[in-house]
Amino acid sequence: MTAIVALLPAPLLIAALALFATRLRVVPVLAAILMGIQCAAAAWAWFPILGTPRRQIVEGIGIDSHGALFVLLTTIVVAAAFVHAVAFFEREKLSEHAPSHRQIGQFYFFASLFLIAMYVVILSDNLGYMWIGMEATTLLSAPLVYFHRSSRSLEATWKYVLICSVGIAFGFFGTAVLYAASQQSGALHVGSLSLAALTTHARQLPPGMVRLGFVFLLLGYGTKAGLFPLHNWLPDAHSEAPAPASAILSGSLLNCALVALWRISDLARAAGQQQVVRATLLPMAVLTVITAALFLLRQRDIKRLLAYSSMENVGIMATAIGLGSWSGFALQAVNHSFCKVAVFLLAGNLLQQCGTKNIRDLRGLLTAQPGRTLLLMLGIAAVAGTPPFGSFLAEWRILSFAADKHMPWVVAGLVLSLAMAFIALAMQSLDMALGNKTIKDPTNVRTRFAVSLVLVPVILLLGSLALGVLLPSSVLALLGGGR
Amino acid sequence: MTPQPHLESNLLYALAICWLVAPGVAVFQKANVDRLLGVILAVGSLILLAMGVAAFAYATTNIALPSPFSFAGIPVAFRFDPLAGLFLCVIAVVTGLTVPYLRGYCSHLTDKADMRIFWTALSALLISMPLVALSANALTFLVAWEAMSLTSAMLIATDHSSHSTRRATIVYLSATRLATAFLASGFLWAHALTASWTFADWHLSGTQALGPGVLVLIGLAVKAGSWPFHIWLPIAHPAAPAPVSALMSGVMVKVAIAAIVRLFVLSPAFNHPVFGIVILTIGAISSVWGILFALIQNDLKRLLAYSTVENVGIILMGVGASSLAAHAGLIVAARIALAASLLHVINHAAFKSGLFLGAGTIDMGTGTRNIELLGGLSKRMKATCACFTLAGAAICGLPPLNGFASEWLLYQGFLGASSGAHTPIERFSFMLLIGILALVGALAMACFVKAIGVAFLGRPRTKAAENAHEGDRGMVASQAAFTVTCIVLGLIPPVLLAVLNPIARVAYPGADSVAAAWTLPTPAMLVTLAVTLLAGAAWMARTKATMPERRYITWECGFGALGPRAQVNGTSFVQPIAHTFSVVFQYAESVSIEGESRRLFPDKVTATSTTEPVLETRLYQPVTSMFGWLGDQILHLQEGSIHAYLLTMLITLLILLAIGGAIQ
Amino acid sequence: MTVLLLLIAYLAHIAFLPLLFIGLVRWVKARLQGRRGPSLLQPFWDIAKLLRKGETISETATSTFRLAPLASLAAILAVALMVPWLGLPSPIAGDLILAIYLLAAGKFCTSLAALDTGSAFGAIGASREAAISVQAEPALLLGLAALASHARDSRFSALLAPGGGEHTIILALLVGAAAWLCAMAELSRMPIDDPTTHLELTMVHEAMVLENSGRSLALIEYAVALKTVLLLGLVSQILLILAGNQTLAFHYVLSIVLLAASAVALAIAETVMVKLSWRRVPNMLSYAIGASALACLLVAMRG
Amino acid sequence: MGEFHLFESGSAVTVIIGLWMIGITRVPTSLTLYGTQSAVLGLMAMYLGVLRAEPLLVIVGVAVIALKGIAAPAYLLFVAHRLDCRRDDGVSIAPPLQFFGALGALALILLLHPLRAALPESSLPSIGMLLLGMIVMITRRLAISQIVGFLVLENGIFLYTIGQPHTMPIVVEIGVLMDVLAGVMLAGLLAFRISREFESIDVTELKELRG
Repeated sequence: MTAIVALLPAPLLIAALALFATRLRVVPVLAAILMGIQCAAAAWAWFPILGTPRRQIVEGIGIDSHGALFVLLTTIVVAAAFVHAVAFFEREKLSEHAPSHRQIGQFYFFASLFLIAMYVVILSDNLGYMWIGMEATTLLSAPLVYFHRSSRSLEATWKYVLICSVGIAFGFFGTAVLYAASQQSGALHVGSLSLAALTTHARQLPPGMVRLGFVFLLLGYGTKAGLFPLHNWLPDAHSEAPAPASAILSGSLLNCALVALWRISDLARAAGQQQVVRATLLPMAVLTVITAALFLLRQRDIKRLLAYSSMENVGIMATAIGLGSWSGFALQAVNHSFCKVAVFLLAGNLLQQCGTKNIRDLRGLLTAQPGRTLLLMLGIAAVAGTPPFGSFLAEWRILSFAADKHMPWVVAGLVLSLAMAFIALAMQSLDMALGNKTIKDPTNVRTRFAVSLVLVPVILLLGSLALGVLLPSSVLALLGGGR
Repeated sequence: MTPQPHLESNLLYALAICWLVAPGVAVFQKANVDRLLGVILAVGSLILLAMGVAAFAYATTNIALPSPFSFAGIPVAFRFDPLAGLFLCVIAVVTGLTVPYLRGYCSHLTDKADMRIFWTALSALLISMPLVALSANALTFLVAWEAMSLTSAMLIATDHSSHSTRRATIVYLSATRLATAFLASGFLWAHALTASWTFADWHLSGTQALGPGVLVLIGLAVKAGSWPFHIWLPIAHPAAPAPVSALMSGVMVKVAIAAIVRLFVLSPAFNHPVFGIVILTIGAISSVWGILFALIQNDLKRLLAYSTVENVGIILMGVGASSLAAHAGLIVAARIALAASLLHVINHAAFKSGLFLGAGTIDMGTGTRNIELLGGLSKRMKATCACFTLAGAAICGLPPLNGFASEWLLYQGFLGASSGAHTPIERFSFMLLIGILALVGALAMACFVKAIGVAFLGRPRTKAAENAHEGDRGMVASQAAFTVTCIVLGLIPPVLLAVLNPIARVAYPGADSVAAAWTLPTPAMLVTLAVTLLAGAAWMARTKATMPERRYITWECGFGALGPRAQVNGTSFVQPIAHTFSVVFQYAESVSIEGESRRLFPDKVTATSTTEPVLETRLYQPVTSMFGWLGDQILHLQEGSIHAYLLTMLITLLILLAIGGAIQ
Repeated sequence: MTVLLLLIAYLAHIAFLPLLFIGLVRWVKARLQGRRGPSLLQPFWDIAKLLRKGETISETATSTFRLAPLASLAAILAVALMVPWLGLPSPIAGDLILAIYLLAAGKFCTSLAALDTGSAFGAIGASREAAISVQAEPALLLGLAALASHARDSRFSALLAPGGGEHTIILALLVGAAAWLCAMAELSRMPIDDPTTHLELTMVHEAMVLENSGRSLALIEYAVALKTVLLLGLVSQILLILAGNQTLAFHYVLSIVLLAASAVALAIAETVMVKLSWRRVPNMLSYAIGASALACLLVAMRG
Repeated sequence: MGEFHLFESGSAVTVIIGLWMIGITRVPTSLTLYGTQSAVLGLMAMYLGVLRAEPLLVIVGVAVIALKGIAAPAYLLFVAHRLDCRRDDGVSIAPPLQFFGALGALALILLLHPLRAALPESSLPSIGMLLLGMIVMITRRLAISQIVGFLVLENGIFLYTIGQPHTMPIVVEIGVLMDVLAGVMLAGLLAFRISREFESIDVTELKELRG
C-alpha cells in the first residue's frame, strides 16, 4: 500500500504550486526538482517489486512487476520532459509568441494531474477505474496540446478530445458488457470488474459476451493507443503540442493504452478466446505498422514524422501484445519511450532555433549544428530500430516469437514495413542534415540551463544503447518475466 | 596445434581498443591529426593481420563475449576458422596499404567535409567488417552487418554538398536495409526450423532449406552487388571518397561473399543443389552484365564500380560451380573451383583497390573523373599511370600478373567439372561457362584498354588534363604497394593455394591438396619473357647511340595538324562492341547533319549515342514510384475532416463486430 | 636432354620459318596475279633494311610506345615455345588458356601503343582489334576447350594427341574451321582486313602499327610473321589429329607440308576474296563461335 | 410493472427520442430533447433501484436527472445562446434523409447475420443508441451538435449498464458521470475558443492539419 502512497505527494505538490504560485518564475525549476524526488520515490518503492511474480490487489489497484515496470518508465519519461522543459520554456520566452507565466503554470498543473491519471490507468486492476483514468488522461492532456493557443493547436485539441472521448465511450460499453458477462458466469453471481477475479473464472464467462466485450474494449483502448483505422488524432496532437508535452504523450500515454490492451487481451486469452485476439488485434497491429511506414514516405513536417514513427512503434508493440509476448512488448516500450522522448526533445530544441517545422526549409543542419544534428540522427536511427540500440533487439524478439509460432504473414508484413519505415526516416532526416546551409544562422543564444537541452537526450539514448548491447537474460527476466 | 582461444580474444579486444581510440583522438584533437590517426589505423590493421593468421594457424575456436555483453539472452559469439582468417587478412592488408594514401587524400577533403565524422566512421567501419566475417550466430552477424552499412553510408556522405552524393547515400542505405530485411526473415525462418541461432548448428537440406536459403541468398546477393541487385553499387561507390570506395569495392563486397561461402558451401547451412545453379547463373549474368555496362561508362569510378560487379560475378561463378560439382560428386573439380573463387577474392581486393586509389589521384590531380575530359596524363602523372596500367593489365587477367592465376584455376575447375559431369546438359553448360568466362575476359581487356588509353595516353583534351599534378608521396606509395602485391601474387599461386587448402578441406574433406592442380609452367614462361625483354632492351639501348631518333607530329593523312579533339574518345572506342551488344543497354546512335543541302560541306555534324540502364528503368523505377504513389494515396486517409475520422471509426467498429460474430 | 634439343629445333625454325612463310605467301599471290613478284627471301631483306634505319617517333608518344613492340614480341615468342605448332612436342609444356591469354597480352601492348600516339587512325585500329578479339578469342578458347574436355586435360600435348573416340574426325574439322576463322581474325587477314590496303580508315592491324618505323617496325613485322606461322601451325596440328598417331619425323614433315599448303591457301584467299565490310565482320565471326559451340555440344553428347 | 417490462418500454422511449433528435435541425430543441431523454433514463434508473432494493441505483438516477437532465443541457443552451447558433443543417445530406439513413443502419444491425450473431438480445437498444449518437456526430456541422451526439452515445451506454441485473459499483458510475461532464465542460470551452478563432463554430472549418 505504501508503494501507491509514495507516488502521490510530488505530483500533487507540483499541481498545488502551479495553481497558486503562478507569478513565481521559479515554478519550472521546482517542478523539475520535485519530479526528481518523484523518480527517487518511485524507484525506492517500485524497483524491488520488479521481476517478482506475486500480485497484490488493494481496493482495485494491482501491485505487480508489470505495473512496476511501467510506473518507473512513466516517471522517468515525465521527469526527463520536466527537466528539459525548464530550458525549453526559457528559450520559448524569447520567441515571438512567448507564453505567459499563467500558461506555463497551467502546463505544469495539468501535466502533474496527467501523471497521476496515468498511474491510475497502469496500476488499476478494476476495469472501471482503468476507464476513468484513461478518460481523465484525455481531458487532462487536452490543455497540454492546446499550449500554443494557435488555430492549429486548437484544431488538434478539438479532434483529440472528440475522437478519444468517442473511442473511450465505446471502451466503457465493452467494460459494461464484460461486467454483464461476469454476472452470468456461475461463480461470480454478483459480477465483478476486477481483472484478477475475471481471469480466475475466465472459463465460465459466456464466450459470445467476452468476444463482444473484447471487440469494444479493443476499439476503445485502440483509439487511445493509435492503432491503424483509429489513429487520425495522433499525428495532429503530437505535432501541435510543445516538445515536452509531445514527449510525454508519445513516451508514456501510448504505453498506458497499450498496457490496458495487454490486460484485455490477456483476459481474452484466459477465457479461451485466443482466436478473436489473433483475428482482430494482430491484423490491426500489422496494418498499423504498414500504414505508418507508408505515411512516413511523404511527410514534410518533422514532428508529424516523429508522430508517425510513434504510430509505427505502437503497431509493433500491439503485435507483441497480439502474440502474447510480454518481454517483447516491455523491451520495445522501454526502448521506444527512451529514444522517442530523446528525439522529440532534440527536435523541439532544433525547431526553436531554426523556427520552422517544414523539412524542405531545414537544410544543411549538419554543417550548422554538427553536435545536435548527429545526436538527432542517432536518435532517429534508434527509433527506426537499427542494431546498436535496444529497439532492434525488441523487434527481433517479437519477430522471432512470431516466426516460432509459424505466422509468416506477420513476419513478412513487419520486416518489410520496418525496412520501408527505416528508408523513409533515413530519406527525410538525411534531407534535413546533409547539403549546404540554407537556413539563416540559427539563433543559438545562450540561455540558463542550456546544457540540459542536450544532457537529457544523451542520457536517454545511452540508456537505450545499453539495453541494445548489455542485455543478458538476467536483465531480461527483470523486465519481462520470461514470456 | 593447441587451440589458443585467449590469444585470439586478446587480439579481438586489442583491435577494439585500438580502433575505438582513433575516433576519440579525431573528435577531441583539434590540430591536424591525420598522421597520428594513420598510425593508429596501421597498428589496427597489423593486429587484424595477426588475428587472421592466428585464425589460420590454430584450430577453429568459438569465442563468446562475457555475460553483460549479450543480445537479449543470445551470446555475442565469434568463430575463428580458416575462412574468417582469410578475409581478416584481406581486410588487414587492404587497410594497411591504404593508410599512407589517406593522409594525402584527406588534405584534399578537409575543406569540403567534417573530418571528425570521416575518421570516426572509418574506424567504426574497420571494426565492423571483421566482426561480420567472424560472427558465429545470426544476431551478431546482423548487428555487425547493419553497423557496417551505417558507417559506410556515413563515409559515402562525407562530401555531402553535392546532390548526387546525397542521392547515393540514400540509395545505398535503402539497398542495404532491404538486404538486412531479407537476411532477417531468412534467419528467422531458419531459427523456426532449427531452434538455434548459431550458423554451425544449421544443417537444413532438401525442401526445408529452400525457404530460408533463398531469402538469405537474396540478402547476401544484394550486398555482394551481384546481377539483379547491383544497381546501388555504381551509384554508391563512385560517390564515396577514393580510399573509402577502395575499401568498399575491395573488401566490403567480399564480406558478403564470405557469408555466402560459409552458409552455402562450407558445412552448408542451406544444402540444396538448386542453390548451386542459382549462384552460378546470377554469377555468370552479373559478370557479363557488369563488364558490358563498365564498357560504356565514361566516369572512371563508375567504370570501376561496374567492373566490381563483373568480378563479383566471376567469384560467384566459382562458388556456384563448386557447390554444383560437389552435389554431382566431382570433389576434385569442386575443390579447385572453390580455391579459384577464394584466390580471385584476394586478387580482386589487390588490383581493384589499386585502381580506385589511382582514380582518386586522377580526381584530385585534375578535378574530374570523366575520361572524355582527360587524356595525356601519363606525361604529368608517370607513377600513377604506371601503377594504373599494371593494375589494369592484372584485372584483365593477363598472364604474368595475379588476375590470370585465379581465372586459369577457374577454367580448370570448369574443365574438370565439364569432363567429369554425368549428364550431357551439365557437361555442355560447364563448357558454355568457359565460353562466357573467355567473353568476359576479352570484354574486360577492351574496357581497360579504353580506360587506360583514353585517360592516360594520347594528347590532353582539356586544360585540366594538361596541367594535372601527381598525388603526393604517400598516395603514390599506396598505389605502388598495391601494384607490387599484384605482381608478387602473380608469381606465387602455388603458395597461395597451399594456404587456401585448409578451407577447401573444410568444405570437401579429402587427402590431396589443391596446390596439386597448379600445372602451369610459370617459371619457364617467365624466363622466356625476361630473356627476350632484357635482350631486346639491351640491344635497343646499344643501337640507340648509333641511330638518331627524329621527333615529328603524329601521322594525320595530310589533313593538317589534327587537334586533340581528333583523338578517339571513350564512347567512340567502344562503339563497335556496344553496337554488337546493343540489345543489353538499348544502345542507339543518331547522327544529325546541318546544312544537308550542301552535300560535301555541311555546317555542323553531331553524332550522339544513347544508352539506357534497362534494369533500373524497366524494373526498379516502376517499383519505387509505385511505393511513392501508395504513400500519396494513403495521405487521403488524413484529409483533416473530423467527420471522415468518425466515419472510419464507425466502419472499423462494424468490421470488428462482423469478425467477432463470425468466429463461432 | 630432349627438352634442350627441342628448344634448339624450335628456336632454329622460329629464326627462319616465319619470314619464309610470308615470302611464300607474297610469291604465290604474285604468281596468281600473273607477276613474277619478289623472291621468297624478300622479307629477310626488308627486316634487315628496317633494322638499320632510324626511327621517327611522334611527339605525343611516351615510353609505352617504345616498349610495346618488344613486349608483344616477347609474349608471342613465349607462346611459340609453348604451342607444338611444328608437330614436335613443344619445349615448354604449354596450356591452351595460358597461350590464348599471352596472345591477348600481346594485343594489350600493341593497342596501348596505338592509343599512345594520339592519332585517330591508331585508336580506331585498336578499337576494331578489341571488337574482333571480343568474338575471336572466346571462339578459339571454346574450340580448344572442347578438345581439352574430350582429352580431359588442358595441356596441348594431351589436347592434340590423336585419341580414339568415334567423333574425332568431325570434332577436329569443326575446331579446325573455328581455329582458321579465328586465325584470320587475329592476324587480320583477308576476309576481315586486307593486309596490303593503304586506306587507313579500313585498316585494323595495319592502323595500329601506322606510327612505327625503323627498328620497332622490324620487330612488329617479325612478331606478326611469327604469330601467323604459330596460329596456322596450330590449325594444321588440329587437322593432323585426323591422321592418327604417326612417327615423330613423319608427323613433322606432314605439319611442314600443311604449313606450306596453308600459305598457298592464304594467297589464294587474298587474290580471290573481297574484304568484308566492317559491319559484317561480327556476323562472319559468329560462324567461328557457332563451330566451337557445336564442337562442345558434340563432346558433351558423347554419352 | 415487471422489471423487464419497465426496462423494455423505457429503452423504447429513449431510442424514439434519439431518432426524433436526428430529424430536427434547430439546436435548442435538440438540447431540450437530450435533457428529456436523460431525465427518462434517470427516472428509469430510480424506479429500477427501488424494484431491486438497491439504494445506490436510486442515488445514481437522481444524479443523472440533476446533472445530465438539467445541468448539461442548460450549460449547452447558454453556450449556444452566447454563440447565437440556431440552425444546424448538417454536412451534406438533409436531416430528413439522415433520419431514414439512421433507420436503415438500425435495420442493418438487426438483419446482417454476423453482426446479429455477435450482439446479445439485451444490448440491442443500447447499440442502436450508440449508432444514433455516431450518426449525429458524423452528419452535424456545429461543435455543439457534435457534443450532443457524444452525449446521446453516452446515454446509450448508460442505458445498457442499468439494464443488467446488478448495477456497477457506485464509485465507477459516479466517476463515469464526472468524466462525461468534465468532457462536456471542456468541449464547451473549446467551442468558445473555436468561435473566437474561426468566427463560427462550424467544425468543417477545421481543415488545416492534413497529411
